[in-house]
Amino acid sequence: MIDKRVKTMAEAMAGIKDGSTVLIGGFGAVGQPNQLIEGLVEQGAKDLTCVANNAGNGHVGLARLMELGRVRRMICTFPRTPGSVVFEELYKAGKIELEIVPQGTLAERMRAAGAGIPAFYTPTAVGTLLAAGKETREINGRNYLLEHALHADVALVECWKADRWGNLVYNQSGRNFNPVMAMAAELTIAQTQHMVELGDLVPDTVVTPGIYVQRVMHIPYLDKA
Amino acid sequence: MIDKRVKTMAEAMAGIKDGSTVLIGGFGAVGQPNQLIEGLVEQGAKDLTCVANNAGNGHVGLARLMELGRVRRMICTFPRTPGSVVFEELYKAGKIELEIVPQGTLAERMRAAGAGIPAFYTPTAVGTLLAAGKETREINGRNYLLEHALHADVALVECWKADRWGNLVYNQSGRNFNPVMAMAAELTIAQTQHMVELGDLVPDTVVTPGIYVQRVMHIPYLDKA
Amino acid sequence: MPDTATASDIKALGRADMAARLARDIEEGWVVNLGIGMPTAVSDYLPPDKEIIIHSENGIFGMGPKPAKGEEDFWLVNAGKQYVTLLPGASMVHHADSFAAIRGGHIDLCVLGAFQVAENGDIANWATSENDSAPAVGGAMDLGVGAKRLWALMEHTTKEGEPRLVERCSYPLTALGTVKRIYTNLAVIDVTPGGFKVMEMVPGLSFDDLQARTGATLLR
Amino acid sequence: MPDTATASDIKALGRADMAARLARDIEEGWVVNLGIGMPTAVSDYLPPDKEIIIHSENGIFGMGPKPAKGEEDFWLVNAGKQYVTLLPGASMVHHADSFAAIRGGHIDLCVLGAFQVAENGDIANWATSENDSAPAVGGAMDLGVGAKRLWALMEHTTKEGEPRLVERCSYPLTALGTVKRIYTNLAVIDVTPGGFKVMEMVPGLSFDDLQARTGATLLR
Repeated sequence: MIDKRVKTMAEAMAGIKDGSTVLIGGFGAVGQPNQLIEGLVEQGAKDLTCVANNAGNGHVGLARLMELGRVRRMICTFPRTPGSVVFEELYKAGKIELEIVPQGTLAERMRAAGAGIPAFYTPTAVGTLLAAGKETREINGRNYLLEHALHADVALVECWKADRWGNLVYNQSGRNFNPVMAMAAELTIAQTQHMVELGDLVPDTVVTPGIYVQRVMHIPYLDKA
Repeated sequence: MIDKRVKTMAEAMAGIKDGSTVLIGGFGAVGQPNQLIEGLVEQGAKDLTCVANNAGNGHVGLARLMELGRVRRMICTFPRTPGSVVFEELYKAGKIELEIVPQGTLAERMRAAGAGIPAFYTPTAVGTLLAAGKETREINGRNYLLEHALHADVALVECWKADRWGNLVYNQSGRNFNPVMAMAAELTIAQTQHMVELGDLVPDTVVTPGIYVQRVMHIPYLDKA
Repeated sequence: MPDTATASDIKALGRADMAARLARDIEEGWVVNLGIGMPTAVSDYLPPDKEIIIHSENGIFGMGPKPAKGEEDFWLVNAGKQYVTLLPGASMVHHADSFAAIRGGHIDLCVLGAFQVAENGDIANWATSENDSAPAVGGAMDLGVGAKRLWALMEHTTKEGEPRLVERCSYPLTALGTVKRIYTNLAVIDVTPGGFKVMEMVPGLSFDDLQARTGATLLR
Repeated sequence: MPDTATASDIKALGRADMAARLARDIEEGWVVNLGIGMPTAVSDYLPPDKEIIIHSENGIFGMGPKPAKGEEDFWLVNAGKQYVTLLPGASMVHHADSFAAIRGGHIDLCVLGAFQVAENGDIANWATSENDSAPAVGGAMDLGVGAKRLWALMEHTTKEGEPRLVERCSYPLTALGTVKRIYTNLAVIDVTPGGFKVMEMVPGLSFDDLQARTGATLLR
């Protein structure tokens, strides 16, 4: 029997190594795997490269992981939010590296990793500071940048419903980065609001096929912020 | 009011020009927009480049279009099926051009066109006859081919349900190439088994957002071959 | 910059009126992405008799009006992380597919805020200096190159009176040569091959007044 | 090729037994793509006590057994366009996402039929000559490079007795150096860095018999 369900956070986090690249789903608070991030804080892996749209908020979750000195490098699109105080301090102090990636390029680099595409061309960021060091190529009279697949060791994702094969569906805009992150990592760990029986999800409506998910943990929480 | 529904085949086919590149959905008979293809036969456009997984069957639909001398060039993955007699005769007689593309590369080239990616690298077909004339590049120690986006003027797609905004869902394996073809064409025309009211499709379950579809025609037919 | 009209003469638009002015030019059936900040307010002024499909970079097509107090759905936010609603006909995709729509030219109009727009259509809206610590780009560079039409919505000058419409941007660029029109608190200006062309001015403002507040030559 | 054993001595496997032999080596939890032709039959011999996820290139994960007569769903076919069923837990994606799974290394095992396999792992299975008129590649080249394990399932020789296991393929290649194991009607052979290694032979067949039917040196 294929059973990807795990019962404890220790099982969920087992084997995450120092130096890992960790993808963290969510756009703002929505679709963010908060409990799994706390689990990673507990688990202890350090020297991490974390990939997320934002750079943490307040002093919990990703911000806490940074505050503990466990994040060597952030790859994100929008590190400056009102709550990103921990990141900004560490960054000013030179204690954390930052790679800013345009949002569409970030999403596509992860999809490419999942899809066996090592590199692709994009018009985004041509002629800007973020093109520095990147190869430019003219195709049909327009300039493009070469961007590379972004592979990861671990993805932490949040979903609405999951089954024991790891099939996932998301709720509304909770989908965001989660499906592409699930494709791009060797080890994808999902926290799900609802655990359902195998066969309860309609095949036509599954968003992330279970082949992309290694572990699922049932973590219901209040659906209000 | 946004209303992409058309009532007649003439409206559905209006404006398709000679010399167009036409994408035709379906994998075998499933998800193939048979009535729209017949509509194109009636409509009269010629000198077409047609893109489909197979190269027509019997003497109807795509095969009929070829038989009438209206297809200059086929782009497909698997032209040799027991029923592809028209194509094989034309091809042997040098009356039709053929571009064979590996199936995954074909699908990805259309997704790339829809996604604003002009070109990407793939490991598929490296070192084979189908790599002839294509740029090869080593990335992280492995060889890849450069493949270009495949844009089209028209896509003919088949779906299960549609609404007046052009949102589409597919039935089972009828999905196949249809969603990527809808993304890759300037003019996407869908035939739908069921026309539903706006709001009847659950937003989380829409597969092709209406932004990719210009015309929808309600064409119910028997759901058995 | 010289100031050739007194502030009291000029009926400069407030932020709400700027958003409303831009909203009037959005056509039925367009797929529209509204950037964070001032552009988001445009959705409050869409003509109720037209169907317009508002896209949010986090994967929503077909956003509706703000939810009523107490009716917020935690799982439904826009690019600015504000609660939104869905219209009948809405659909949801993941982030890579959302930006496929943007980069692939399937968005009819994108409205971005800007620090500066140049007369060649360059836009600078993400960083105020090359030495900016941790600048935040979000989806601006993708939107800047991908939409069929890019309109900028911004104050005509900085608080200090420095022009934001310039010959060449001094701030780091977001996208090159893609802005088609600019809506400011003072005017509507098209970016043409010849440069900035004034389409509309607020009451009380003369062409010379506007020129004096602008860092590049204006065309009538 | 010399023939050192009489046909009656050798208990060569029939096509069904070949499929069944291969099926025994598929592990629980694997995501498996079965090529068109002989490999498709492997699904009839999967161990009923193991959960195995069968993928079809047209976008299905989790295919089940053949439908009963009269129970066919027109909308549900596999890569060979045969009617199939879905298991509980099945899911459906479009063609680009299906091949993303293939090329991206998310398929644990792919089984392909082949004209020839070379001792360096090259496989030729799509065209019999460079001048083939309209050869049909389908998804074979993607499957050939993308799956974590590629196994070939084929007769050990052609009908004319020509070996299909060779030093170098003479037919146009499908993929380079990716075959890991070959199941034939006579043997199970691993493709190792040193060449073809015999893992198993049918009863009545000696190593020398097998070598005589093989176009490259076999390792014990």
